[in-house]
Parts: sequence; C-alpha cells; structure tokens
Amino acid sequence: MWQWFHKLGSPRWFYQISGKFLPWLAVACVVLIATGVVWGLAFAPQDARQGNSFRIIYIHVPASFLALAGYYVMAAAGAVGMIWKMKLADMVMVAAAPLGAALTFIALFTGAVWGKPTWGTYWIWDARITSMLVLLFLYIGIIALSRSFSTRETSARACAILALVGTVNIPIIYKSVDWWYTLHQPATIKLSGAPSMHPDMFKPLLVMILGFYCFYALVLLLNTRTEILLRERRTTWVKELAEGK
Amino acid sequence: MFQFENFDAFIAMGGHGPYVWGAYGISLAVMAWLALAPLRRQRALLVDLRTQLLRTQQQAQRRRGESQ
Amino acid sequence: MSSQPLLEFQALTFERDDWPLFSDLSGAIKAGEILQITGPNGCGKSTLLHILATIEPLNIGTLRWLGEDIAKCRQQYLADVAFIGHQAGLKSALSPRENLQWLSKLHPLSRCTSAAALARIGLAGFEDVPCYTLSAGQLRRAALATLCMTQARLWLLDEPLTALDVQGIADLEALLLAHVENGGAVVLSSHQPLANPAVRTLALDAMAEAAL
Amino acid sequence: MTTLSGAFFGVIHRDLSIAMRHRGDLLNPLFFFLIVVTLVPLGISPEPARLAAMAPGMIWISALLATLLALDNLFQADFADGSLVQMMLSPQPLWLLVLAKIIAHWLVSGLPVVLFAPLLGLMLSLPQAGFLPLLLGLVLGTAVFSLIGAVGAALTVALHKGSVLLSLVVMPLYVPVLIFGSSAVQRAVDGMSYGGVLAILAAVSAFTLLVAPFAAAGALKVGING
Repeated sequence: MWQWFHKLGSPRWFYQISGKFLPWLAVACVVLIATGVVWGLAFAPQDARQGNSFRIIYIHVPASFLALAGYYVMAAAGAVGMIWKMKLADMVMVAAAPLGAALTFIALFTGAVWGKPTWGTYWIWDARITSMLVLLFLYIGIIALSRSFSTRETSARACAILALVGTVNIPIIYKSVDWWYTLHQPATIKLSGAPSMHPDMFKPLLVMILGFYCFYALVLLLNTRTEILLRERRTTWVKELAEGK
Repeated sequence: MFQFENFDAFIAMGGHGPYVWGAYGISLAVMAWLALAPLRRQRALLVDLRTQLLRTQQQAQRRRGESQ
Repeated sequence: MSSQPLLEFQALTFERDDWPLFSDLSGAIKAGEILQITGPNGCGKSTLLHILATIEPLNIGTLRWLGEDIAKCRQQYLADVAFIGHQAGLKSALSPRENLQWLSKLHPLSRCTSAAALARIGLAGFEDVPCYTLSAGQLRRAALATLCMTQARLWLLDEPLTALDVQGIADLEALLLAHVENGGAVVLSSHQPLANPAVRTLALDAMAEAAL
Repeated sequence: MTTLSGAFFGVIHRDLSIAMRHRGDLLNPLFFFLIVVTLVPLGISPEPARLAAMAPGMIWISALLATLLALDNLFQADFADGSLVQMMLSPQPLWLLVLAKIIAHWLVSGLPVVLFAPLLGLMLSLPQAGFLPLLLGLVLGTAVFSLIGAVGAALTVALHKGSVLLSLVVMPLYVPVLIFGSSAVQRAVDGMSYGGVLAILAAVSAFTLLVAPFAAAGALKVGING
C-alpha cells in the first residue's frame, strides 16, 4: 500500500502512466460530450414553460457541478501535499485552480444567458448564482496568491492553506447566501428542477454530466503533466524526453 | 426523435436561438481552449528544453575543439 | 564536557525551485566550538542558518539536537537556541529596555537584568530612549545584548559583525569567548576572520561549486 | 523560564504600547470609515427614508473595508524588523502568540470601529431599534474579520504589494458575516426578532476563534519564506 502511494507520488511515474490512458480519456470525453450536445440540442423535448432556452441546462448544470467539486478536489490535493509532503499533490492542486475557475465562469455565463429569455434580465441575484460568484472569487484569490510567490513549493503550501480555509467556509457561505435570498425574495423561480424532470430530458443531462467528469479529469491530467514538466525540467528524464521528441 | 420541423427552426430555437447557441458556443470554445492550452504549453516547453540542451552540447564540443 | 555534539546536521540539501544552493552538507557543532560559515554573497549562508534555526523548512537531510531528531524535540531545541538575524528583532517605537523585557517573555533571557546587559554591551545611558533614535551600530549592540542575558547553549548569528565598530567587534568577541568557555557553542556567518582560537570554518562556496 | 501566560500577555502588552505611541495611525481607519459613510448620501440621496433603508448594509460594508485597511499592518511591521522571527523561535506555541497579536490588533482597529458605528448610524438616519443589534453584531463581526484576516495577512506577509492581494484573498470569506450582521440590523429595524441571527453570528465567531489561530500560525510558517 505504502509503496504504491510513494510510487504514485513520483511525478515521473505519474507522467508515464497518465500518458497511457490519456488518449482513451480524450476519446470518451469527446464522444460523451458530442452525444450529449446533439441529444440535448436536437432530440430532447423542449420545456413546456421555458421553451428551447431550457436546453442551456445541459451545459449549466454539469459545469456548476464540477465547479464546486473542483474546489474540493483542489483542497484535498492541497491537504495531501501538505500532510505527506507529496510533490505530485501540490502539482495537482496548482493544476486544478484555473480549471475550476474556468468552469465556474462557464456556469455563471450560461446562467446569465439563460436568465435573459427566462426572467427578462441577464443578471439576477439568485442564491445559486450569487454563491457561484463567491466561488469564482475564491478561485481568483487562490490563483492570484499562487502567482505572487517566487518559489513553487512555498506557493503550493500557501495555496493549500487558503484552499483549506475556503473549504471550511464554503458550506457557511452557501447556507448564508441561501438564507439571505429567502429573506429578500421568496423563491418563485427555481433554476433547475432536476428531480422532477421528464426522463427524456434527464437522460441527455446524465450523458453530459458524465462527459464533463471525463473532461475535468482530462484537463486536470493535462495541466498536471505540464506542471510536472515545468518543475522537473532539470531532471534527466525530462531532458531525455525533450531530446527524444 | 428530432424535435424541430426543419433546419431553420432548429437554428431559430423558437426565438431563443441566440441565447442557446451563444451559451453552447462560448462554453465549448472555453472548454476547447482549456484542453488545448496545456498541450501547447507542453510542446513549447519541450522545444525550449531541446534548444537549450543542443546549445550546451555545442558549447561543450567547441570547448573540446579549442583545447585540442 | 561530553563528546556528544550539541547539533548535528546530515546530508542537508537545499534547492530553490530545483536550483541547488548547497547539497549533501554535513557537520556537527560540539560544546565549546565556534563554527564560522564563510562564502560569497548568495551562496546560502543565511539560508543555512535559517535551516539550523528551523525557520526555513528542511527539505532533504536531518537535524539532530543532542542526538535526537529535531522534528521530535523542537520545543526543547528552541528553548536552548538564540538566533539573531539580519533584522535585529527590535521595535523602533520601544526603548532597548522595553524590547529586551518583551523578548525575555518569549525566550529564556534571565542570566542578568536588561540594564546590566545593556551596560555590558556599551549602551549604558541609552536604556530608555526609543530605538529609532539609535544608530545602526547601536541597534546591533542592543540586539546583541540578548546574548548577555540568554541561557541558550547554542547561538546562531547571521552576520553579527555588520555595522559594529572596532570596540563593538572586540566586545562581541569577548562575549563569544566567554560563551564557549562556559560550554556553549556558536554558529555564525561572516566575511571577516575572527580573532578567536576556537573558530572552525565551513566554506560554502566550495560546496556551491561542487553542487553545480 | 518563559511561561505561557507571560508570553501571551507580553505580546498583547507590547503591541498595545506600540499602538499607543503611534496614536495618529489608530485614527486613520476611523476617518476612512467616516469618509466612506459620508460619500453615501452624496452619491445616492440625502433623503432620510432612503438613507435609513441603506444604513445597515452601508455601515457594515464600510466597517468591513475599514478593518481590511488595518489588516496589512498585522504581521508586516514585525516581519520587516525581525521580531516576527523571534516570536516564531520562541519555545511557546506560535498559535498562542498569533492569537495575542490578533486580540491586540482587534482592540486597536476593530473596537474603535464598533464604538464609532452608532455615530454613523445617526448620520445615516438608522432607526432607533437598529442600534443595539448593530453594536452587538459589529463586536462579533469585526472579531471574525480580524481572525480570518490574520490568515490572509500571514500568507501575504513577505510579498511586496501584498495589500491588494490580501483583500482579494480575504473578502470572499467575509460574505457570511456581512450577510448575518447586516440582516440582524435590518430585522430589528423591521420589528422582527434578531436574537437568532446574532446567535448564528456568535457561533460563526466562536468557530473561527477555534480554527483561525492555528491556520494563521501555519500560514506564517509558510508565508515568511515567500
């Protein structure tokens, strides 16, 4: 078990093994997302109330899902890196931050575009949108912090601490924003009614969520591999890799 | 089953076309960029490394040539 | 005096962004010894002292205090170490006496009173003026006054001679000598040679070249 | 030998006496607080009814900004003159010394803001019922601002131009306190009970008090090597 753990912690081993299943992941990701997009855009029935604008849900919900999950992935990687001094975990954490921020942006953007035909306005201070915005700020804080340290080790340690503090805070932030929203305006419009959705609408959503998970894993791997090359560029194996190309 | 009567209706999306296509277009573009950016960076990094290695090798050779 | 070293360091390697400052550095400091770290600017003298003082985290290598791993006995170790860095650690708004009184709440500084320490280091009459009125050399003396008061066995001094005049250097050397004769030990970084028979030197520049 | 309580009160005593010698600096965040609140009627409307509607939120936001302004100085000065390193090398636990610093910092930056707030309530025609929850909420809230802020200040202590970064890092974490704090005042103004909201705020501050000193101590160990 421990041997396996240390092996996984070796950036070189990780780079080689991840290179092997990267193409499969890419294929799965493209197939799932393409299926989901075509199914969602053309073949899923339109919503009785919202019409075709409802089709944005197939991007919005998976992106929101992974935006939040991504923060926990980042914090978990940071914790592992801090506790076991595992270099690879630090790299995963650094790789997860911009990816999570981009997904949060997608969730916010699709939410706003969806809002225009539904509520007649691009921006509404809905509880979920507001929480998403705060999440984006948390990501931006981490990215800004990670860029201002001169050494990568210190930067990773600092970001891990901030990510952990943020993780403790996220449930409080979500609860407080929820409560704030019910205080100011009763919830008349629910953005997604996933549980009460018609199965024909729900199936493509499931495909898209799976596709987004694959996409997240794929980009996280790619970012981590870049980070590995960057950090290990003075080692012999990276030099051999550069010459072999 | 295809939900629209013809291709034009599919593009128009019952009047919601710009919103739906805009949301899908921008999102997918961002996602494509997310996937391609690290690949491009990796390639640039490896090319950089290789030229650096070649330069140090050449320097070493030249030094050896001078000393002989 | 036992022959067991106070502080041992084994196979210390320090990299800044995968760039080695020094690697595989080993050594030991026994009671009654002064170890002077020499080397050009940027070779890692301060970093080594910071690692020995546990300010900078240890990446590769081990540190032992009285034969025990420092990770396990950091508290006891810190109680037996006095560190003075580039910055003196004095608040400019407070007087030297107030500064020393505050520091003695944090560190075991009870060998003598702050007034006696300040008198011994040549700052008599300046006990109660704010530190911002003191010169650079006087500030350094005020910081070194903690050495008169401390009960710590190991002193870690980063460039202690900076800004001191001839008399100040002589005073410091007397302090160091008295300390090692009492069974203490000193690690210091400096460019200038010290007029002390107990000094051993550790040249970091050779290390740095070997590492590259 | 050094003692736990000696070190703890030593740090508080030192920080307070330094603050007393720079009394002018103490007033700066207060004037900032006052000026921001003065800008509200100038920028929106001097009409008492409209001001009263905005007062709870505006006072809370300006209090947040005022404490944020003072945060920079929490560890930076000690880092620059080397006394922070002396604290970290004390055999006493670092989190305790950090807590002492936070308490001293709150006494000189958070507490004045709390005491100043009723005056600004008057200026923004806050209804009578709002004053007590404003005071109570600000006592708890500014404490959380100082505690969470300490983590951010510790992380950015060695960075040049750390202050903008510090705000960026810390402000999203202030969201719950702002929500609970200002809505307690709002509820009191609207004639509803506000005890429950203040209780939640108290729970948040108690939790932060338990966690933040350890996080800030860990952050300092990382931050000084920036």
